[in-house]
Amino acid sequence: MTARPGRDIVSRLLLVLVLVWTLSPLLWQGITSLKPDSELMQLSPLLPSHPTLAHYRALFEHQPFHRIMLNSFGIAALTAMTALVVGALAAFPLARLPVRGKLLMLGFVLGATMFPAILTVGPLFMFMRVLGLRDTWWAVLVSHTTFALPLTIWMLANFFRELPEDLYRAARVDGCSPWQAFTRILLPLSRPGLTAAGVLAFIFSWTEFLYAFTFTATEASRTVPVAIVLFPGLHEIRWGEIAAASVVVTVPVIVLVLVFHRHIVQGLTAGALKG
Amino acid sequence: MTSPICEQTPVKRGRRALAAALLCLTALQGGCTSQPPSGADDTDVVTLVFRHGKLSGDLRPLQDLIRRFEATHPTVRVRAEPLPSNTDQQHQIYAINLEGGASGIDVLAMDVIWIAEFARAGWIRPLDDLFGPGQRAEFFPNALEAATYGKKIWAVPWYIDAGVLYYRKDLLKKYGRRPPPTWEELIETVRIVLGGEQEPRLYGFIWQGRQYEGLICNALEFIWGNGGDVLRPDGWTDLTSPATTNAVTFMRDLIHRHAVSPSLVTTADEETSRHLFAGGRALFTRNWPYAWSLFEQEGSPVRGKVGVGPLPSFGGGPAVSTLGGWHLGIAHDSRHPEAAWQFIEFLTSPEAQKVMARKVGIAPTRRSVYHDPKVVASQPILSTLQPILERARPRPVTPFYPMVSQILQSEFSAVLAGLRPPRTALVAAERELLHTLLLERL
Amino acid sequence: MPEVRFDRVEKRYGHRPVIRDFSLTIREGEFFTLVGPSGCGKSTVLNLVAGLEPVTSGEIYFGDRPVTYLSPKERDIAMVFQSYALYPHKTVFENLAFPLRLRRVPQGALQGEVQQVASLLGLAGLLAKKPAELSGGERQRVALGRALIREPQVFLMDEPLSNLDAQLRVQTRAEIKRLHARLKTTTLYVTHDQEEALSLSDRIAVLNKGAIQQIGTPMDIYRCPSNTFVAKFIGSPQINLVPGRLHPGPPAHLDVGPVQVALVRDPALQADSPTPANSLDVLVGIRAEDVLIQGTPESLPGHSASVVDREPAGARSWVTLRWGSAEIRAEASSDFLMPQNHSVGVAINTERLHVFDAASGARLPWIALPPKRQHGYK
Amino acid sequence: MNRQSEARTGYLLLFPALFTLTLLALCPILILFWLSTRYRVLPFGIDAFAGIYHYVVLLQAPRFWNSLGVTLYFAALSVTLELLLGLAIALLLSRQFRGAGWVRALILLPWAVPTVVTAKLWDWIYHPDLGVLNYLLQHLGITTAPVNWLGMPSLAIHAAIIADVWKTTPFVVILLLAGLALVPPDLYRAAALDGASSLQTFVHVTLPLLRPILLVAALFRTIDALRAFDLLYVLTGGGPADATETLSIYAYKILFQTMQFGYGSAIGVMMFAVVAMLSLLQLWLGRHDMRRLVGRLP
Repeated sequence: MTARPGRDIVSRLLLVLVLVWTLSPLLWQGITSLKPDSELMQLSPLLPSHPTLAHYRALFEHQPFHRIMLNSFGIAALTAMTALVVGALAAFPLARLPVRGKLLMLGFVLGATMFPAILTVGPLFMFMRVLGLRDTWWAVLVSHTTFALPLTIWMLANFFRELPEDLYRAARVDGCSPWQAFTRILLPLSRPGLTAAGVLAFIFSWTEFLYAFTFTATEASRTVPVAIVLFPGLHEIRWGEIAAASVVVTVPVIVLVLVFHRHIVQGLTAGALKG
Repeated sequence: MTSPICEQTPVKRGRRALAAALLCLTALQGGCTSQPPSGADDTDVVTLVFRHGKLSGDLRPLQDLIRRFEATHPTVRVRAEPLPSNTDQQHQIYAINLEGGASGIDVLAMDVIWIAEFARAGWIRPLDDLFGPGQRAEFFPNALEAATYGKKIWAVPWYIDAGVLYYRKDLLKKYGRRPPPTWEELIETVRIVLGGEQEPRLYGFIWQGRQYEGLICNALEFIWGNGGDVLRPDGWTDLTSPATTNAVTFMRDLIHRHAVSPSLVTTADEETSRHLFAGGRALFTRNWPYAWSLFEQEGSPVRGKVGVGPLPSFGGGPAVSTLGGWHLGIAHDSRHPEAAWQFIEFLTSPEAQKVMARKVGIAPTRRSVYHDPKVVASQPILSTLQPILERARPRPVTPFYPMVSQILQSEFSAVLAGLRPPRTALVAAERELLHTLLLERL
Repeated sequence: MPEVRFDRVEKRYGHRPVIRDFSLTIREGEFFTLVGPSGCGKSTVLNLVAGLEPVTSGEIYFGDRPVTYLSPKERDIAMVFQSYALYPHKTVFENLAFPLRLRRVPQGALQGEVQQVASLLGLAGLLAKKPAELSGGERQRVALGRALIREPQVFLMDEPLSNLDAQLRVQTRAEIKRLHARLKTTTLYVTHDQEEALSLSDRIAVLNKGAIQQIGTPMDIYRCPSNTFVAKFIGSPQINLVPGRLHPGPPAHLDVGPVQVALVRDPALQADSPTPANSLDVLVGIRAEDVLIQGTPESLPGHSASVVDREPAGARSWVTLRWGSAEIRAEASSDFLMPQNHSVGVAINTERLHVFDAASGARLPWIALPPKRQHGYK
Repeated sequence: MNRQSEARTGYLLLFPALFTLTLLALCPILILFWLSTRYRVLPFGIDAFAGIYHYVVLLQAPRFWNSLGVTLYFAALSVTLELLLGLAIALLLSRQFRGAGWVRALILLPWAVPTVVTAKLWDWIYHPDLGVLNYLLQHLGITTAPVNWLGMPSLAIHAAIIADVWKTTPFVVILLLAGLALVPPDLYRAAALDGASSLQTFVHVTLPLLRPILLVAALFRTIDALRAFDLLYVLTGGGPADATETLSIYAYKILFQTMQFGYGSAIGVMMFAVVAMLSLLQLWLGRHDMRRLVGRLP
């Protein structure tokens, strides 16, 4: 399109404004994490005059932050994998096999993503208590499955559905059982869909707070978001370390978003547009 | 030409990597949960896990004490794990950890209001066998009362708190005023001093009106001081009595009618109040004893200008302070109760209390410490405090205290913010309180 | 290679019937084509044979073996899809080898068979490529190869040529015909293109709305369409259907356009229906090549027509004529240059007239008397 | 039999997922309803029948009505702002320009940031003494004294809404950008040839074609905003004076700070009813446009 130059400048300005609004809070947290304590207690200068990594060091010295990072990573990775495996298994029949009640099942799956977590957290707490799972990875993993699984089922069912139906038919005629057609033809072709679903499940689990907060108690299972909320401050809030921890927990998702941007967008819009 | 094997290799490789990653993760998970992160303890050495939080001031004296304990008890190691600063979150962590056992905690510091709850839930051990009447005699009786539930004693008072009034000696002297014995006089003094100073940044009276447990402490001081009550000893409520209603109305009026307290008290906690007063921004403040040594520390703008005394009363009645403080108990599932008890005995010993009193500025729970010359020399405030602490009143000792507190926080806060008239709020609170108190009869 | 037999097969989606009372036998080694407009159910028949969809009732046999309830795998069939359905993540080699791998053919034999099929179809140089790197024609041949390689009992093709451009289509058509001549596999071919059907098939079934209209050799169907649907569907340009009136006589004759044609009962269809008592409205089918434009109207009195439109089509032209009250198309040589409204003489090859009942569209058992025995007008 | 065996494979493959979801999503909801009729205090072993008494108390409790109001206000205002802002940003980004891909990826970042981090970073920005917001406002001469953003009931809820808008607008932008990409470019050309101004093009071409997606975005966001927990819990904890206490936070406090699983579940059930009613209402209002969504279900 041809735009008049004046209009172009206005839209460019607006664009800059949007980026400032979007990114400056994040940048500010990054700047805060680099300020020494003395500069945190006053507000000019805005930028650190003596940038320091002290808060990052403190993070790993004052509490077992590496352990907490490992919890977060392990739980998120296992959640994503579980959801992918179980979700792909379920998505295939929903997309391709002659099972009854598909609409009902899809409604159930969609409904499960819409339940507020606060409704299930109480009863799940009772499950965990009975099974003795509190403060273990399992507790968090299992609870994260409640939103990761519907997500992957929904996204993958859509994805399988959009692969040409003839491919599945061809595989069947060539001699595949439904299962073989799934594993040898549909799955290898679904790498983009699997990536999108996996990355989203990972991000959701990595950032989840309510379940992790409720089912964990110690560094045996505490995840990074929970650790940020429960910073052991004695009486003042350690803003510098909180900022450092925020950066540490945010950088992985930023990398994921920048690398898998297309997949994520596809995944997020799958339910809404191509549903 | 293409070999058919080529096509499969990357897939297989990928699969193998995935399986390996999974194995690693599960191994790590198993490895880490089955043993504490710091490594397993050996046969003879016992490791105690001590969880505590909310220690104002310097942490080092406590660490030194623990080192000293370890030196005298070579078979015991203590791992101190501080909790988050927010008391509600501490409570939740305890609840989640202790519920159902296998908490890994041995010794825990408890807010005085949790003891009955923890006792009823079976999370801590009764200490009657270890903590005999002879040993108790030296402790403040009100602190012991708060640690008694179902005729058993569940925790040893570690340090004690009571609400006190801090005032600016210099300003009162300048206007020829005395520390106000009544609330009425406090209002008058504030008017005179603020009127004279003409300093917009100077506030009159700062207290804790934020929606949290501190608000209940403040409110109870007004309510009890006015002869009202929340939960009567007979287990019924007294929330809607005129005495209680008037007291709550008076709190609101301090802000909205008398204007001696700025509206920011509705968001102030201890630290906000302390910072304001320490910055010379208030004439009076209500706070706990811990604040005194911080006001008096080097570099403080109000150093040497601060006086401390009992809270005012209504029309010459008795002044009442809310009893606060932290107690030490033993987790029910502790595998080393003997060592845990030795540690508690040590931390509550006169020697340890003296150290904590002198170096941290917290109030000891043993009366004898108040007469120790070295302690008195470094913390002269203690002699002023002792009668106040002696009279301080524990909040209702009931396992349902957290629920009671939740209800009251919400309604008191609404009153202070001007969202609901006191009467309406108290009626609502009473209805919810009765609903909760039904639990006690189940 | 067995025959494929349908015995009263029905297929419904919910309550909507898509295949009705479908009985048909495809002979051993035959190249059989199902042709019909889109939505006539021809692809559904293919899916039923393949086992990709269940039948609602009826039976399908391969030889004597009922296969109605077997899975596609157990039926031993191969299929070429309109979209080719090549596995995009596999090389050409792996695409061809896939059906063999599923049958656990040993590596050595597999290599050999793939090479053989590849050289047969001229794919030898493409084995390492992925489908995305191939041209349309190459993809089509890979799809064919994947079907051929198993030497299946039955070969199914679902519009395999419709995604090719015109030139390639004709070329591939010839190739398929040659392959079939060589392999003699029973083949069921589905297309909407009547020309393709005519040129490839041993026999054809014309389908409309889920029902068979006519089964026969290409010539049978072209020469003797059993109803107006078949008549219109087969042949290009479309057959002229001119309203007329049949007088059973005697003598039996037909009024069509400005002419009268003497009729006799068709000996082949004689027994089927009784002679109607009264005259009735009919549609008379006349193919364009049977309308001959012959110089001026004067030379053929009563057979004059006027030119409405002229469409040159290379070697010949199609000319639309006003003939009596009807419009008909005629085939003319490319040098036919008469302008619009010009009058021309027209001769109808009455031997190839088709008479259909105007009400039902069904073919009526009447044919024209041979010209020499025509009475009346010359 | 071929068909039935295919279906059997299907049920077999569906089983793990359906079992998991039934156990972890459906059962808890049913248990929630059951718990709401009981007195249940886990640590004390209290477990007794309460009937509808929890509901009776709840409906008379000002705190409940307050939290319902806060929930609705928070959801309504934040979703409205997100849709407006999201639409504006999406229109801006839908144009082709250099680095569009990068900008679209960067714009997504707040969505991916853990909500807890969002809360903490806004908490820091809003800090009355040390926050950069007060610093900037005072330096620009907009305010003279520091504002206690999270301390005042009337400000706190709006401060929280702004943080929520910051975090979730990217999601709306992504949806709407995908929607805009589906508008055939020929329509814009036709509108331009017909002499439509850009406003007219927006009103008559873009908006009607975007409507179904706007509705979907509104539905998703409303459901999400109604259940918002993390942000408010960390940013304000529901205070001051319950001004930011949504139903989620109310329920959580009763459940896990006082361990009253019966009463807390009753709040949960009320919340379930509110979310269900509002989403059904939205689905009904957008039923014609939603048909597109439902029509393309797998």
